[in-house]
Amino acid sequence: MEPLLEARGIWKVYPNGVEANRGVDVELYPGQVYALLGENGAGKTTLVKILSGVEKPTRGMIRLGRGPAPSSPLQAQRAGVYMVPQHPTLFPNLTVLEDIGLALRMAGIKVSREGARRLIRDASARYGLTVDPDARIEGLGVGERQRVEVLKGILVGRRVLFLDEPSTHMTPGEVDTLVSLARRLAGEGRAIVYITHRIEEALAVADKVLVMRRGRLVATLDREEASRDKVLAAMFGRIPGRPKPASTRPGGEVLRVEDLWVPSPHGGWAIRGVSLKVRAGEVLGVAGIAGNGQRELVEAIVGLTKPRRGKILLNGIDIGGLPPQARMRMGLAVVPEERLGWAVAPGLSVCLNTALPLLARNGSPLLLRRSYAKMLAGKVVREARVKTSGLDQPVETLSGGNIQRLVVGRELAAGPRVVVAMNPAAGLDYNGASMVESMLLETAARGAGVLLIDEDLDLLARVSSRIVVLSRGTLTGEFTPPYDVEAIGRAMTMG
Amino acid sequence: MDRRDFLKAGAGLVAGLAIGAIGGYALGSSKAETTLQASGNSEGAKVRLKALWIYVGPIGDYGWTHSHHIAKEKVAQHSWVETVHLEKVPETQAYDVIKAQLDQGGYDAVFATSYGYMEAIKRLAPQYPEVKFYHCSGPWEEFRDHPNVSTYFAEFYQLYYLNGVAAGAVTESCRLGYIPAFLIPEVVRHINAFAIGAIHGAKIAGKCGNGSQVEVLVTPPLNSWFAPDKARAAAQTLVDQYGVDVLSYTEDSTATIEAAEEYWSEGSKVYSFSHYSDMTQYYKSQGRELRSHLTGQISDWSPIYYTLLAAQATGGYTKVDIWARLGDYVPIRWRSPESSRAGSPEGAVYLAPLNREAIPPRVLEEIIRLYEDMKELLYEPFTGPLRGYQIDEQGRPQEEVKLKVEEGARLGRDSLWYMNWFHESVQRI
Amino acid sequence: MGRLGAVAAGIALGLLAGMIGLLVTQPGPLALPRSLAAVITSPGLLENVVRLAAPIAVAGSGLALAYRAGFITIGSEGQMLLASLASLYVISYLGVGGPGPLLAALSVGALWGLIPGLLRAYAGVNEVLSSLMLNYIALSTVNYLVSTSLREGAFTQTRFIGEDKVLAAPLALGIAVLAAVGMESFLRYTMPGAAMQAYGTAPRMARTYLSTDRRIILQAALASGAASGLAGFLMLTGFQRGFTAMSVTPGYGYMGVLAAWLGLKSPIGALGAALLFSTLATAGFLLQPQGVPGSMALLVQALAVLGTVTLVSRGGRGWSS
Amino acid sequence: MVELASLVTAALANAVPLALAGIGEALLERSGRVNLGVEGLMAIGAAVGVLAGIHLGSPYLALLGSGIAAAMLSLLYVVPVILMGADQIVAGLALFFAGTALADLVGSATGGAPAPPLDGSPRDPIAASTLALAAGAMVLLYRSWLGVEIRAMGESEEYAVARGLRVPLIQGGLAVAAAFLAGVAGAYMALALHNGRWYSGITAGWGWIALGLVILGYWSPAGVLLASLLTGALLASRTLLAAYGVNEALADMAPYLAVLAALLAMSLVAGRRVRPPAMVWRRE
Repeated sequence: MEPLLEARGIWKVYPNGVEANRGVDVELYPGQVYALLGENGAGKTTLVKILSGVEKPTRGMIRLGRGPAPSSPLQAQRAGVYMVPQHPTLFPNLTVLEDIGLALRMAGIKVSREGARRLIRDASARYGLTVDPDARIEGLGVGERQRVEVLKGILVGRRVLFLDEPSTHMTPGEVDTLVSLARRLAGEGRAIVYITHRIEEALAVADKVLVMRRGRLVATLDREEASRDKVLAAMFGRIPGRPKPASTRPGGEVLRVEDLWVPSPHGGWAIRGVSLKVRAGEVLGVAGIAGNGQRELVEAIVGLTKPRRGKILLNGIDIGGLPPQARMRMGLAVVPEERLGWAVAPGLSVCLNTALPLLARNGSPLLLRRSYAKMLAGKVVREARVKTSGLDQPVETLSGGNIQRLVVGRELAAGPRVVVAMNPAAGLDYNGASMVESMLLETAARGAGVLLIDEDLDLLARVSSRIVVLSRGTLTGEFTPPYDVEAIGRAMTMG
Repeated sequence: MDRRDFLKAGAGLVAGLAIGAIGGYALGSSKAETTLQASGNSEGAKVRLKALWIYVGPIGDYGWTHSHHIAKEKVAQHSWVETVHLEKVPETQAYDVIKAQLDQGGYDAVFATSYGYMEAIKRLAPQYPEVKFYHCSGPWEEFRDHPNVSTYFAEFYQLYYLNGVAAGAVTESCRLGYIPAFLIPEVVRHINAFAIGAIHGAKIAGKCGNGSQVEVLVTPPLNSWFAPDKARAAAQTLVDQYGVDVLSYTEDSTATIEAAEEYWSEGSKVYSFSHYSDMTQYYKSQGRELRSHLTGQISDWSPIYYTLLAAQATGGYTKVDIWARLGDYVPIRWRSPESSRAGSPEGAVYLAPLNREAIPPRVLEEIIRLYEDMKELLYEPFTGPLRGYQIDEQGRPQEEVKLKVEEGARLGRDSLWYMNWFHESVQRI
Repeated sequence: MGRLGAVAAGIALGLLAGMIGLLVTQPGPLALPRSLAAVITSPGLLENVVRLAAPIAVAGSGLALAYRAGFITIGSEGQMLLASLASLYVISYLGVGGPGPLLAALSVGALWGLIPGLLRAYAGVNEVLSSLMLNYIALSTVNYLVSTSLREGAFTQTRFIGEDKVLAAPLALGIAVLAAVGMESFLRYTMPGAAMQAYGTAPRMARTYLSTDRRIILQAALASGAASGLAGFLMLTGFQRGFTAMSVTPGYGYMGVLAAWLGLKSPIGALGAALLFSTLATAGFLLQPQGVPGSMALLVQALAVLGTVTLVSRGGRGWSS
Repeated sequence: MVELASLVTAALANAVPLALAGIGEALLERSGRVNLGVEGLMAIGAAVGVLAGIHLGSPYLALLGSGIAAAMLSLLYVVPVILMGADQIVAGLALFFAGTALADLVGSATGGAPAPPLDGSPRDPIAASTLALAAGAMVLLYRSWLGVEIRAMGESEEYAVARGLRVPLIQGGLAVAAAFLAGVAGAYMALALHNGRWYSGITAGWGWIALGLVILGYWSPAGVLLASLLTGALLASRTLLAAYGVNEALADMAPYLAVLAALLAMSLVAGRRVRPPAMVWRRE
């Protein structure tokens, strides 16, 4: 049988010198589901981008059936090759019909509005993916958006369909549905590439498991021969250990949120009556699928949005009316989900990005003493082991992992009473993530309260003293160790 | 720069060149004009004088700067003078700009063609005693202490009076409109002259209660010498909302008469006037008919420029204040009505062509008679009794109507130059 | 290409375009460098350059500061006009000397500059358009005042300040340099300055850790407004001296806008750009008698800025660059 | 005393150039780009319109010529901004300055001569074409796939690039088309509102007003048309306002104050009900 897609010796070197792919060979055959596994930064996404025409390889050969490599995503789509992105890239101001229709037109499938509507109706009935074609995207939840993306993938990716970490925003139950859908689609003669870093999911879905490490394809395992340990060994070169949660005894209450209501920018409520308490020395995990009010919860606690109703108490003091900087001075630290633009300001140096938030906490002196700023920043950089070429380096030229170390280091250096962190380890490699985890645990051990809002249930289970679940703006469950992951998953879909 | 960027930069360059081509075309067509500038000494005759003109606007604009530029080009035909002009010289930078030219160029004469250059000239004159400065429109009192500064101006009030006579004769509504740029004395006396003339015209034509019902409605000042958009809107308001059917104005664009002409296309007769240049010629050159044109006020600065420069060139400079009126710079001052040149070029200020269809013959005769009389100062519009009221800068009344000019008295230069009252038939809307 | 290299290339591009323009007119392309050289080597002309450059530089410095904070005001034109009129009023109508006129100019400039700041800070009104509308409103106000209450005598002009009140060129330059250095130091060595810069590239970061939106925007609006006020003072005492009615604004504030961008949003850079612009403008008047139209200087300036931003802010999107 | 009909007529004539420039810019902004150089483009349009009218003899050919000239000039925006990633705000401002300066160069060549004028009344085919343009732009934006693509990239350029939409092509095309319309608008001002005559500063800030009207009309061609009519009426009613006792200075400022007030009002509702294309005017 001929492969639908064949790639030989793919090398990709980015302008900053990073070698994301180093000689990868792949063949994709119809009717097969491939699970592509690897740590963050292993080169999975780069490879998939190259195969779906989004990026060009530095070296290497790609063939689509008998034709040459697609040189743009559009050419790839016209050839029936499509990638469903990890985070939905739907246009909020369009309707589902317009968004999918646009994708079809881009892929060279000329349809009228009515034609598109018919295609969407048929496919959604056939694969059990209910969507309303006339709904506006901005009114849809993350789960629904994901469904629209998958539907689009089915309609456009008629030959090869890449699913880039499709389960990121899904509950365990939804993942099962997706796995069977992927197998069914393969059964219809497509090649499916399922990218994930969750081993169980990979083993459940795949005919073949492909493992990448440091830009190379290090293992191609058949479903029968693949096992958890084999895959782990291939991913890490060894079977890694994990940091242990520090055993702490919770102290007094440091953060208290009472009956919080926050309006959503798109109308309606983002947070509906949330109450929670964080005690000194504990890590309170907030689980939930992205887009269920996590960001708004952080913004309300930090003081970036004004809640319509409810109270926020820091060390027993109502901080509801205070601006963010006043809250920081009272011992609040924030590790936002967005690094460039929220955690740090691009264009400014490492030194200023580190020192300014610390100095602002000391009552914001008028004059900025450069030497003192350098001293402060130097300390953080050393302790958080940030790799820089100097304190004057513009912060955006650091790697994502280094920026995150800098941010976490900076926030913890302020000696906070309460730390609010959102997805602090997202996108970091194994070592980076471990370091962030242990820094948070250390802070808790030193007597601060940590509110950890994260999508990664594994991480939450490893470090949290308690876990609450946020779904559609309300808390739908509270759990204590040992955690019942399935029950947490169910709570994620309630509300 | 990698190859893609290089290509993009190349595309940018092509775009730039394309734009350069438009500009080049434009400059190419204006070249004829620019070559004229230095053409004075082409005959090899000895250049005795080098004169500099300072314009506030660009020479391409129709109106004030343009009328001076045309006169300057006429003077430049003479071989004994070399002329240079600077356009778009901001009044606030005039001092520095003129000074730089004087230091570089060695000029003998400077014509400052905007009222706003007054301060600059006052500062420059003592520094360059050998250079003669000529300031347009400034009152000579301002330059009392500067022996090398002369002043000149082309005065229109007599012509506005004659415009008024024509207007009073043709109006059906007895409501005339006036759009002023500012309500400074110059414009106020033009408005009054227009109003007095209109009453006279209506009387001759036997209209509007023999002139007693004539009203002149003045719009708020435009606060700019050049504001065609505002002038046009003001004209439309006067006609549409106030039923005015003759529009007079002091504003340097042609917006008002063109607005009047549009009404003819819509079937209503609204009249207006030429201002600074002959609009009938203009329309004729376009092959169009100008129906709204009654007559108007036109200036030709060239005799003034020629005379001033000739005097200076022959060593006969004297400090003067020229206030050119009807009859000045005219070879034959008095003509009989049959041979009168009213309505054709004559001297520094003259009447635009008279609309012989619209103006009744009796009134036409009267206009010609008055025109010739005024050349010899046998007739003066501002002769008492005249009743009026004092106004503020926006034309709002500051007192009750009272006698402003005694029976038989004639206003002199100073009362005309600093006029601050409206005739009783005039009112600000 | 370095940032300074980009500026140099941008300026070269603008000058080149100007020379191409001169190719089709009489004096030929070399007239431009020749007249520039004439300006630089003549002390009298240099004095003009300096007195013209001072207000443009000060306005540009203040604008550079505001642009660093992401506050894209174009309002210096109107602020300068009103501030200049205010200091004229204090000098010639109230007869107050000393720091009086300067303070009047600073406060009027700051207040007028504050309006787009308040509109943006409290209602989210886009400052590019609001400040532009305010320029036109300022023009109408000045024209109205000049032709009514401030009208001196019968004609539409105000009083003029005396010869003795005119600022010497070195003094004007000194003030401009001080202002530029002061604003540069403010950005580098103060917390509010640093917070402004952070806000300019990452508003969310600044509002989370450093300051509030309103404080930063109002500070930027006030600072650039006050700078324009100072510029208005320098304009009045440098060369303007009084007012007549205008049909369009004189454009020095707009030149400040261009200077701020050509100076790469650095106050010191804006100072340099202002000197370049006023040299070009002065050279432009020298070229006119040779048949070069008066708009050439502005065209060269605009193209130099366009070339520079193209070469510098590669990949920038808009509000920050 | 006020004759409404005549006010409406005057408003209509003023509305044509505002709407032409505004609708073009609205389409461009829908695709996620702002061109602040509208005033400069209108200026060059007015100058070229008169010059071309004098040489070609037909006002319609003159309008076409101005459109083409402004479209060419807009390459000074398109090449740096859309192809090379320069800051669109600065480039737009520089375009404004370059356009105004170039317009004076070109316009001076007319030497004050008039071009054959346009009628400027509602019977004018250009007025009708403006209506047709607004309707066409509505259909384009809301009923065609191209419109979907335009609105999509205006909401998120990042997604648009990721999904392979033709971002530079469409944005560049719209920028050129908008410049064409701005050029025609400038020429219309000269040929219809000023009887075929050019003078320096003829566009009188109307390009900036058009930019404000895009916001006022909420990036919808129909909205821009409506906003243009309202502003057109204000621009025509200065004298009337003053005659009714409004202070003369205030009457002068009325159109600018109105745009300012409208901006304020729109900004206050913006956060709640309606929202602008995300890539334009909306900032963090």
